[in-house]
Amino acid sequence: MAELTYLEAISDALRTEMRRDDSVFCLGEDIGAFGGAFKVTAGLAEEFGADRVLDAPLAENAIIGAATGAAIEGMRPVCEMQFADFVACGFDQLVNVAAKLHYRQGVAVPMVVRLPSGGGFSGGPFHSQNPEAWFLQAPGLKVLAPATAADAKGLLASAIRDPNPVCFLEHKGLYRHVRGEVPEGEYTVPIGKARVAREGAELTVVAYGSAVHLALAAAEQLGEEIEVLDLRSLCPLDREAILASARKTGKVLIAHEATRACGAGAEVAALIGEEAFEDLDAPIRRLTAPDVPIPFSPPLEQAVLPQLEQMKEACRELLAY
Amino acid sequence: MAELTYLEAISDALRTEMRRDDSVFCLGEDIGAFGGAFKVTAGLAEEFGADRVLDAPLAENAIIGAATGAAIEGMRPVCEMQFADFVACGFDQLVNVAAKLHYRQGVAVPMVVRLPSGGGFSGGPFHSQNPEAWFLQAPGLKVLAPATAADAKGLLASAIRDPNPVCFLEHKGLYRHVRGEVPEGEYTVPIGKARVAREGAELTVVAYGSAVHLALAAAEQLGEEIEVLDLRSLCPLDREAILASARKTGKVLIAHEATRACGAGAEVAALIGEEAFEDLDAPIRRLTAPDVPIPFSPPLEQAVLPQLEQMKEACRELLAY
Amino acid sequence: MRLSDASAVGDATVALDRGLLTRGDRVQLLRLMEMMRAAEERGLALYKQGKVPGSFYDGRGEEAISVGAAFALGPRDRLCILHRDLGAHFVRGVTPDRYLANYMGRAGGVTGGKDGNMHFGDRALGCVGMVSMLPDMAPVANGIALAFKMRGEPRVALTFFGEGSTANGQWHEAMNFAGIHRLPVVFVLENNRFAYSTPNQLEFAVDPVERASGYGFPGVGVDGNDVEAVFTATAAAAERAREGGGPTLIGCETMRMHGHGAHDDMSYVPAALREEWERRDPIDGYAARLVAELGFEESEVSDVRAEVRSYVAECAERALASPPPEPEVAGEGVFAERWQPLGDGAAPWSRWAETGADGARRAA
Amino acid sequence: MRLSDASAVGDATVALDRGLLTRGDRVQLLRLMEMMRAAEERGLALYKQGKVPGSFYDGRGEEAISVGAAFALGPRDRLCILHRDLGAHFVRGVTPDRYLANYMGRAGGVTGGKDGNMHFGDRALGCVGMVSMLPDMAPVANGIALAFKMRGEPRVALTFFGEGSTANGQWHEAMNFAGIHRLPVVFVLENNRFAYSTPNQLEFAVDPVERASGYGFPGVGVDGNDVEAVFTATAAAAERAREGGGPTLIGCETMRMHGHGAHDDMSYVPAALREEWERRDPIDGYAARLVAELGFEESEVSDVRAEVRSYVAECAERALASPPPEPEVAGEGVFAERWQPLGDGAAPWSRWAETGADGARRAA
Ligand SMILES: Cc1ncc(C[n+]2csc(CCOP(=O)(O)OP(=O)(O)O)c2C)c(N)n1
Ligand SMILES: Cc1ncc(C[n+]2csc(CCOP(=O)(O)OP(=O)(O)O)c2C)c(N)n1
Ligand SMILES: [Mg+2]
Ligand SMILES: [Mg+2]
Repeated sequence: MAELTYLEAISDALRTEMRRDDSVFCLGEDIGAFGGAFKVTAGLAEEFGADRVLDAPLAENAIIGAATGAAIEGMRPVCEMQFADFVACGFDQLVNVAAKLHYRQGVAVPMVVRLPSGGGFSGGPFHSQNPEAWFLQAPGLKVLAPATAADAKGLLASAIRDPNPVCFLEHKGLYRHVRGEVPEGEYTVPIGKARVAREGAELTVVAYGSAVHLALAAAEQLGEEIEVLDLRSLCPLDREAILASARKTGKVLIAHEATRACGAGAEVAALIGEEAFEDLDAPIRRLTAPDVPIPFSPPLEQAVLPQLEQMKEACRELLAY
Repeated sequence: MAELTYLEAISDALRTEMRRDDSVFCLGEDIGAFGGAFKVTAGLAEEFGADRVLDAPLAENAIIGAATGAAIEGMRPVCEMQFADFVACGFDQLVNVAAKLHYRQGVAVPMVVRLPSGGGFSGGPFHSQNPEAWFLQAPGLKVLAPATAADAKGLLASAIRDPNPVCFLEHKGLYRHVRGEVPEGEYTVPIGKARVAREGAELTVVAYGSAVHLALAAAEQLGEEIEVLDLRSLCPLDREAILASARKTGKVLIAHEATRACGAGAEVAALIGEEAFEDLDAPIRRLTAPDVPIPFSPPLEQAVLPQLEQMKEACRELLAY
Repeated sequence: MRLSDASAVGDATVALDRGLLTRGDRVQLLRLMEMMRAAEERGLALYKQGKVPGSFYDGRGEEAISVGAAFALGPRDRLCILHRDLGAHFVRGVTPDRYLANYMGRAGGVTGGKDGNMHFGDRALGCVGMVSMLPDMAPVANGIALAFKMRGEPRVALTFFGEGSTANGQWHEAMNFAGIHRLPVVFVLENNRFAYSTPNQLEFAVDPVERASGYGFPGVGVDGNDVEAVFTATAAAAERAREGGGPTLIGCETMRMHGHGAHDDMSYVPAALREEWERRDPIDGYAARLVAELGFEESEVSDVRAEVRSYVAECAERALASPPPEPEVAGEGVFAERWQPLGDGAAPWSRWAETGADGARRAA
Repeated sequence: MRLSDASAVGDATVALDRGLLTRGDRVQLLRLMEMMRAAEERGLALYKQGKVPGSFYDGRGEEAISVGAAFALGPRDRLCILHRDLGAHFVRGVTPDRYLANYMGRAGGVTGGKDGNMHFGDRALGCVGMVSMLPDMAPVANGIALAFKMRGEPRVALTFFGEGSTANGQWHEAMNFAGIHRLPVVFVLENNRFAYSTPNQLEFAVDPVERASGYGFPGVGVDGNDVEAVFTATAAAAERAREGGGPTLIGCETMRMHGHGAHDDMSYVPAALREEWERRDPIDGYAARLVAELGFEESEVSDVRAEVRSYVAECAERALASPPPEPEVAGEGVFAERWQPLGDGAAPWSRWAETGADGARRAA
């Protein structure tokens, strides 16, 4: 075990998997000698050579398309979008080519698209987005969103080994602010299993990514019997874990940073409203960003992104319901 | 009033609005002399000239980007995606440029993107998609999905007059199979208002597009007190109408053809589970396509797209609950 | 002769050595083109009989391109074949019954009913099926070529695209990426005058084959209705790619002799244009040349053509006998359980037999 | 002199008439470049003081491009200004206080805090603010130009992009579309050697300015550090566009003299390269030329520069005095209530005053 930041844990996963398997390589803008916009790939080009940490031109469809082709041929590409927001520029290759190849043709596409996502640091409308729900409406993509350093490592390693295209959402706000014990060497976390981040009997907060930390802080500060379920994987979704917790507590708050309409939280709410209806003691609540672009200026951004006080308030309301 | 098909109603809206307002023009692949893949623009180039019914090269970002620029400058472009599926190729311009310009800069972008969507005719994985939920996760886009000929005309006219980018989902399965009385001449339907397509007191089916017709057929055949709410507009969503009907009947089935996870139905279910919880007498059910690409072969496609029997079954189950 | 530097742009038909082809190869070329023609005619007939759901697309008039290009590749090379390129599937070993069954959405089709029309590729034969979005297979072919290059394998990826698709941004991204990394990839551009109804002059201001030099590799113009010209240019480009010389864009001039799809009466095509290209039919033209210039008997040629036609007819029966897929299949296979390599394709060019079945070995 | 056909590709610096600029214009050019330099220096200082949230980007070393290009346009022309092009905003009439306030996320910034760094444009001054995705404004500029063309207005749209952005598919789509429709649009390519850390040789195999001919319009190479060269090339391109001659791609050779953003120490830039371009500083170079060749007094030049610096200092105070936006603003304006026209921008070039304020009228 070593104490690593979330960012270091991601780098560690890349390094470990690249050492383990020659076919793993990285592809993205400025990821080589420069080490990437966030320095996630720092040191990799030195260790593995510029050919395995490939600087790409500014062309996201070319990147995702090249990764798809290489994956088909047995490589294990890990692409980096410089910011998750730029995935809109490689969207077609992702949702139409990579996502559907196995279903249509039995051709496996073992690739990872790393997506530095999320806001909270005045990144503005183009450097703060959380695009995960787009992928959930594109069958054939796995979608992961770790909240802890250990999960960031273990899920990325699993993503690299998975034979499918995996969208890996790395929350930029967690990069250097979240740290934790991370197993050294090879380490994987199974894809599709949620994690009970905190046990409780009165209320479930279902969250992922940055919202997990808000939920934990709220639970801590309120000192109540709040269960926090960290989804970790949005596709596949751990339906059993969600329903089990919802049935146990009877009250559910779903929290994420992404905008509201048709977000992952809507799916979780719909699932619970359909499958755990009889066990519910309160309305299913969501705490999300409203349906607006993420503004730049701190007071505006704070007004949009879910805040701890709102989380506490929502918990209190549900507990009192 | 004239009896028109859904497709004719769309053509009629285009023609009427182009006659009314010189700044309205069409832009898309093969829409000029050829009249478009579905002949929606047939005759328009003859009447208005090739300059107002512009054949574009095969480049969706160029199309949507050009429409955005022209809209900023006071034109009212109506782009056609040859199939809705191709919007993935123009996605970035739509979600990052057009959608956010007014919020960020106060620049209005009055444009329409017409999206022939939906399946049921062996179009396969690339000619059958229903991409509406992507747009709902991209604040700044209005999203319309008419079910009837009159709405197709009236909503398209409203979309053209609206100062915002509007995604207009035209269900290909309705093009020639749905017909109805359509007011002649100028005719608009307000954006954001759902329509009670059938009144009933026992169960609400919330639907849009092709699913409205399934719901009506099911209600008819079952002969029960089923209310069918045709959403018409997915953004803005008519929350009041949804909640009023849910509260009235206490039982809700949400139906659409798009895939399930994070579809528009998830949002409606989440809304009801949050706001109408106390009035519910049954779980909130969804009838949607499962999370798979839409396959080509008729028996496979039928296994994936919602069918009348499933609609009836779901209604029966909820009525009996 | 080989095109060996980025400035080499010219008519490969003239420059390249026809001696690469044996008599047997020529029979194959004729046979495969005729097979494409016959299979597509049969497909169209089935469509008109209501046996093909959805729509129907063919590549009539363009048979020389897919056959000639694919014929130059070795078994371990990889292809992304487009919608006018049925001949390339036949070169790789797909049989007409599987093609027709695919169009009819039968279990015996290449995709087992999951996908339709030309959106298929047989992974066991080294092919990755196209998607509808054009020209999305170009970046994918780059990725395949990138894998070859990273592993130091002398293998080639090849993909096709229409001239209309070159207007799309992905075409540029793919050309630029291939040029920077000098990838072992061959791009075959089919300028068949139209993108659906849109004529060349609304697609681009300058012929895209001329753009290759702007990406740092040769753009070679050939007569796309001359199967040997396409073959020779592709063989040279593949050889160049295998030797580390990087990509080539082969621009094939041709004409789409049917509508975009069976629903399209192509009334937008001027009659004179159609007639001109009718006279330049690639199959009849090749058949005539085999007799006039290449020492074949009239009867040999007509026997080959007749034999293929009856083979295709048999195949059609097999396709019709194939059952529809089981509905359960619809829910299966969204995700892969494991990665498996693509298989190797047929490589009927006699040169491959001489050099051994391993297409990774050099052709010359 | 005017570049009048698609084959005209050359060095506009030499060919075009410098007589287009009066003494007063030259003072303006110097002043605006110095304003950009001073404002960005001030912005960087504020960033280092923690007053700028997020990150900070500037265009140091590239001042001649945005100033020279925007200076050639008339009030009713329209611009999409990029992240190295602050000078163009100043040409149009944005004042440094509004720029600095925007970076600080204040209510008085151009976007009122909604957007940050260089992602702004003042619609009242005929500008559409860039998005981060590059080069997405190129298709948008096409659309603006398309509107002009459809309405028969002799107006021009202009946008900038970096050489790295030319690798993106949207660049190609925009060039191709502009070429087909001969749109009245001017594309200003800033080749500052790097895209973030990525050097030219990993961005493309062939200089993108050479690709213009592949789209059917001229690509003109100019010294991007010579403000009059950029101005002259742009004036010619705009004139050509206004007359129906279609687009021009102006390739400006320059160098980004700061890191990509303030966090980037640009250690990837070879020292020699940096020093070479240090010597070619566009502002110092122009100041020296004004004195040496164009009849200015040393003191005149230094007075202009000093005056601008104190003006920028005042502006910084105003920016700092601007309050943060009210949180409620965050929820407003997702949708427009109505469309309103963009306003007209400042057009300081003396020629516009001569021809009247209506930029739609011809310049010459
Ligand atoms: C990205 C994209 N947009 C639109 C289409 C619809 N479409 C199908 S084929 C076609 C024309 C293609 O023309 P070309 O590339 O010249 O190929 P051809 O069919 O002529 O061989 C179009 C526009 C598509 N397939 N992909
Ligand atoms: C589509 C897209 N992908 C990635 C980025 C991230 N990014 C921001 S600036 C930049 C480099 C741009 O280089 P260039 O176009 O040469 O402009 P310069 O900054 O050098 O002026 C990159 C990769 C982006 N802005 N847009
Ligand atoms: Mg074509
Ligand atoms: Mg640059």
